[in-house]
Amino acid sequence: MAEGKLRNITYAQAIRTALREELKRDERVLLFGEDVGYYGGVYGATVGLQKEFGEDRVRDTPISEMAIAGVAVGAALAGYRPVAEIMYVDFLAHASDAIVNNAAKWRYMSGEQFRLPVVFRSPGGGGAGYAAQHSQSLEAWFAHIPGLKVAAPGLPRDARGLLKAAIRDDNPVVFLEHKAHYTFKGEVPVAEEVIPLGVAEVKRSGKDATVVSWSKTLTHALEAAETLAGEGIDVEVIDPRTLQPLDMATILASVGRTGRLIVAHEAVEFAGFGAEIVTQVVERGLDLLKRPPVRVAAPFVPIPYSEPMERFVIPQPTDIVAGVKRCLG
Amino acid sequence: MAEGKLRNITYAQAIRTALREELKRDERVLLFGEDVGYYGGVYGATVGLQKEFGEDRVRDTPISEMAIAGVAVGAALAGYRPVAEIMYVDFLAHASDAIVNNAAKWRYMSGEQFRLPVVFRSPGGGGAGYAAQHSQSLEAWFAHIPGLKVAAPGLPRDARGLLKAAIRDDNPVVFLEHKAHYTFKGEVPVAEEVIPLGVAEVKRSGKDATVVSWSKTLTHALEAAETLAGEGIDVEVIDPRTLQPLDMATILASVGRTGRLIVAHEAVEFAGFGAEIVTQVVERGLDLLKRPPVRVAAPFVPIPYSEPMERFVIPQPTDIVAGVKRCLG
Amino acid sequence: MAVKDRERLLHFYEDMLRIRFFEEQVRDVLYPQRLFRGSSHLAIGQEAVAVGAVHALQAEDYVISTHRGHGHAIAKGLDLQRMFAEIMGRRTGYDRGKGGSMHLADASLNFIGENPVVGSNTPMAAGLALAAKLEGNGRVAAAFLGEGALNTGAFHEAANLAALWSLPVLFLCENNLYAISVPLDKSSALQDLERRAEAYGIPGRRVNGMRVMEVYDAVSSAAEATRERSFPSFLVFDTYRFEGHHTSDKQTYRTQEEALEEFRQRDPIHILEFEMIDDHTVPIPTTIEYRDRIRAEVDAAFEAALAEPWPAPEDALTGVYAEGGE
Amino acid sequence: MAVKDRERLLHFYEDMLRIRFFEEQVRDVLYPQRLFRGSSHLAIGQEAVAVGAVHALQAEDYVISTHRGHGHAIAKGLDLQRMFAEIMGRRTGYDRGKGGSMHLADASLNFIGENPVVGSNTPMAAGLALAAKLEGNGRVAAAFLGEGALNTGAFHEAANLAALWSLPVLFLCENNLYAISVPLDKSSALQDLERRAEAYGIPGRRVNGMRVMEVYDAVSSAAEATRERSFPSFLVFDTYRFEGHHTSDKQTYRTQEEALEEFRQRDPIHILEFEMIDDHTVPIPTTIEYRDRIRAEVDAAFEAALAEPWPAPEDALTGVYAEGGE
Ligand SMILES: Cc1ncc(C[n+]2csc(CCOP(=O)(O)OP(=O)(O)O)c2C)c(N)n1
Ligand SMILES: Cc1ncc(C[n+]2csc(CCOP(=O)(O)OP(=O)(O)O)c2C)c(N)n1
Ligand SMILES: [Mg+2]
Ligand SMILES: [Mg+2]
Repeated sequence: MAEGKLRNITYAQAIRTALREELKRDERVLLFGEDVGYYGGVYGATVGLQKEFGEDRVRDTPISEMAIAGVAVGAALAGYRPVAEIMYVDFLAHASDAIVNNAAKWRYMSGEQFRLPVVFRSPGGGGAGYAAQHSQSLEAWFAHIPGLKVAAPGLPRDARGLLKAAIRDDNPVVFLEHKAHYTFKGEVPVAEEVIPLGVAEVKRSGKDATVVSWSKTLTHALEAAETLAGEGIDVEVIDPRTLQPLDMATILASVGRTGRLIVAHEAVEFAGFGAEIVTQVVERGLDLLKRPPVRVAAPFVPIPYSEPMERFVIPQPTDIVAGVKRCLG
Repeated sequence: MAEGKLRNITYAQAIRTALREELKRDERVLLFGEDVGYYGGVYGATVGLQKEFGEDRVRDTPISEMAIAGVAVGAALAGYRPVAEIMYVDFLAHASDAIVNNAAKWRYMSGEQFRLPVVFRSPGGGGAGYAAQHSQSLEAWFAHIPGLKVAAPGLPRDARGLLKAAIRDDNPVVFLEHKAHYTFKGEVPVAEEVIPLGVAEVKRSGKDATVVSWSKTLTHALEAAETLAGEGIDVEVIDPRTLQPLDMATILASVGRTGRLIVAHEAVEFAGFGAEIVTQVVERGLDLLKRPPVRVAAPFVPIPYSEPMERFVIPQPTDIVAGVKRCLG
Repeated sequence: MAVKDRERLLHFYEDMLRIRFFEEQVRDVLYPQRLFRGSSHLAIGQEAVAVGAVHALQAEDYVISTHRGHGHAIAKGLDLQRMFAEIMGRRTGYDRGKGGSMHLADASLNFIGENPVVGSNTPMAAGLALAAKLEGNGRVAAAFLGEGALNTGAFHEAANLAALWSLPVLFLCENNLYAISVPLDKSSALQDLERRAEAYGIPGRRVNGMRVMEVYDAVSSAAEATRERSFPSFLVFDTYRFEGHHTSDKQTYRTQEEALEEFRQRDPIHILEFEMIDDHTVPIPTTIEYRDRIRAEVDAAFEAALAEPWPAPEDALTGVYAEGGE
Repeated sequence: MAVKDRERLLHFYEDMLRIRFFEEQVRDVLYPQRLFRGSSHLAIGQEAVAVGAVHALQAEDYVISTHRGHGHAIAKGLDLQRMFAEIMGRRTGYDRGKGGSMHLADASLNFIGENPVVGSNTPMAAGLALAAKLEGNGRVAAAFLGEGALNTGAFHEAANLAALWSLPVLFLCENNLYAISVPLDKSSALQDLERRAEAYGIPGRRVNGMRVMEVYDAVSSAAEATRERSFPSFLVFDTYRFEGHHTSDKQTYRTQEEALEEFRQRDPIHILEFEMIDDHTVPIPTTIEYRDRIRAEVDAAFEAALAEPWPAPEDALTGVYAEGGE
């Protein structure tokens, strides 16, 4: 893609840009959730949209996650393209009946009579001192559910481009943002850009090891890669961008070159999504890897509140550096 | 353990036996859920218990999964040992706030001030023609949550022994039964038997390959092992019995001997729990395995209703036979 | 009686018979012959609610149903043969065999489908109604729910939201006195079910669910109000399920006498027949003709469905995702 | 005024000041100096509810709170120093630094804790009440909730169950008119909040939440009824939060005048002071003495907490599971 003019904006602004562009483009796009209207979202990702598009299309809801998600499913079945916000990933628990039992399955179990163009946006992750009930990373839950697509952008550009694709997609997309990342800045094209779901991107080329990472942890991986470069270690960093569909081809091609795989994510390691990537690689052939794969992820504990503990639990760039070195042997 | 007298009973009867024994043993054990009281449970696992122990201790609830699970958490905090039944695993979605956000985390985030002796029983799985919304296998969701323990017994004996341990445990346990398995029969000791959580069992010794499997699929794995034995292939079948804690030592010891790993489960393969086991093995060393690991699990689709399709989607003994052969190369 | 009213009544009668005979076919033929899998939840006894309510709606109105939805489907005009085909898992069924008895849907008839997750259809109905309201197309969305579903958080959230946003939703609650085995007095703190939506400013109305014209009249006026004011309505129909919760329910929670007595006194089809005969709408032989004709129609649909092809195992792999988008 | 009543009132006054000064310390010192992380939800303006309600309960009664729970905690008798220590993430805090502002708990005082998942504490309260009822120990379980929480499915399910099972629960709803930015009229279909539990047969009562004695009296009689009849009560307290939703809320959804005007007219501490001075319970200098003393107590607790040790990073790894069992 030819690079046009770029703007340096935050992750929140990137989300907002995508929402605004899509609300403009298509009258059937709706936005609702707690505090997304007048207030503009607790992280500012929807500021001004109610004013611009009116209360009919951009709505505040009561604290009713089951209804927020269920209404979105209903409106999608009637041909609208709702974007429902669930204020924290942790409360996707409340919304999961509508997402997992209804949105994901309605098309299949009706023999393809319906389309479900609905997006469930929700910020996850820790690092901001919100403690155990407001810091989870649950991508593994939703990636496990046939019928859903799952996006977890790490850079503003991807956040904007993937969200536009998610809104245009005729399938339910769980769009996972990161609450400690909304102020993170990056270059985003001024021109329209839709980034297809299911296409990984090599964010940094390298020959010594392949690091796969997404969401906020991706930026840690890129930082780690710089540190490692200073020590003469040249890692490739791949961002799958969406976990479902998962672009294994790009990962496999890279691992085929480097022979080393590190997966870094903020979610708990045990039964986390990293295991899927590792497994898909080794299923293809044990000889793809020169060394055992390494996961850099949270230990098996809830997210603690206090900073020393939270920092310890959430993978940091230094942990990824150490993980890469462990993998290099 | 010295084998005393055995009885041949169904999986449902084994569950009922455990519940009855524990209700008898400890007055603080409570049982509630939809239709568990007068009716005795839609799968008959609680028949007669209300009559024996009274309506105070064995209660029917309204269709209120959030409340069922939340009440259980509250009663546990006050020192009771509730066993809450959620009628289908799919509706653990409704109960997941109480289970995942409260039960799993209350101890940790209060600095260990509380104990949470609560069990959430729920039948999952397909094979009975209940279609997409009543057939899911979601063990990967709960195994991913620090603070929870997860049991998934495949044999009546384990169902009884593990449920007793779960009730006695001071931590929340998600106890996953299998709805198409309640009539499955097996030998269960007449004498009391408590099977500790976190201890795998080698259900069949063998030297050519290690098959790890649980819940109903375990019985398919054992059937597959017999078929393979007829062809001169001698597989070891390991039942982890609980996925959290996960007894990797037993699995690793077996894989160390056989050099081949097959994980078979009914849940969707993608981001399923099998990936965690595969990953933990290859993290320990790529040379543990002579051949790439193999997963035998459901493809990435919701469970369809009609028999030919449902049989095709749910791993059968023949699929495990084929998986083992694929692994043997 | 005006000719038009007489025709309407006979039309209701036909549909009620259609439901009854369809369900009897499931109970007496499909179940014993194991022609379907899982469970099938029969609506025998609740025909007047399905027929009276759905016929009070427009064809464009959305209907979203429950696990006990064969009656709603038939009243909405679904094809019996394709329904049987689906229940028997055939490729030609409504859902290509992927849904079965609990997931019948016909998008072309605005029968959004059955949702057997109790209560879970109510927020969806609010979403359908939101779409109708934004579209300004004058449609309403009707959600059926059992009295057991009143206790789900989903219903509460949906009702509050629907009232708050002034959405044209009809919450149609069929009080058949049981949720599986649990009787009403063990599930709802309040027995005046019509008051269960007052907390959201939605006045409720209790209706005899065994008299099809009463149901029709009540839903007609509720639908009119809901359509005009764009505001939810809540109706509770007193009815009874004469069969078990599903086809293999042993019904230990009630006596056979209770069910029989209810049947003798409250069967909505008998009630309608008596009335029609009594007021000379139809003579007895005509009711027999109707019964024979509809029975034959149901039988023919069943026989035709029975001959239909099975899906291939690999058909399971398609249809999870829609291609494309905008 | 009887001596006992006077003492009680002064005790309430002290606790209200404790809450106010504690929260001001969080707002004016901890927040600008970044001594805590995440967000802290202040209860300034809602002191009369916390104090009047909690003091109407027995020490053995369970209290389960919300994200806005510092006031409830202080009223229940939690130690200010350990509260500050927790909020500042110290090892000596109530939760060993693992919970923070939103998860304060003291098992020994039957303060089960704050549950910042909105509505999620209400089924837990029903569970605590079930335990009390089975135990026959005469305890009640009180759940605080905001008016925004009334719209959660959890509350609905809990209220129905509590009424159905006749559980001794007090649902104490603090109507501070906002849920984050969303005003009451955009969240609840019905504005007569006291009627939100009628659907479960629980009569509601609306109480001026700015007058501590009115709160105390209302909760005292509700608690007595709930304890004796073993049946839930539902109270709605009209109050107001003078601060933002949390410490970093920009409050664009209301004018500064609104908050100021409310404060001038409805500050529960001013109201109490005026009354006490007016009826000669205390002379003005005494109120100043009280203020100084409590302020000093809060300061001292804060200073002491500030000196307390941090947890080690690896402390994160312990305390997930309890050892053993039965
Ligand atoms: C959320 C949820 N919980 C439990 C069930 C299991 N279940 C299926 S039907 C039913 C009873 C429903 O009762 P009611 O709403 O009165 O409808 P009826 O069966 O009487 O038509 C239950 C508990 C379910 N399908 N969904
Ligand atoms: C289930 C859930 N949804 C959303 C949130 C985010 N949230 C935190 S506080 C709050 C507003 C609560 O309003 P209210 O119940 O009136 O209490 P108040 O803050 O006014 O004390 C919201 C939406 C949450 N914590 N839990
Ligand atoms: Mg019913
Ligand atoms: Mg409020």
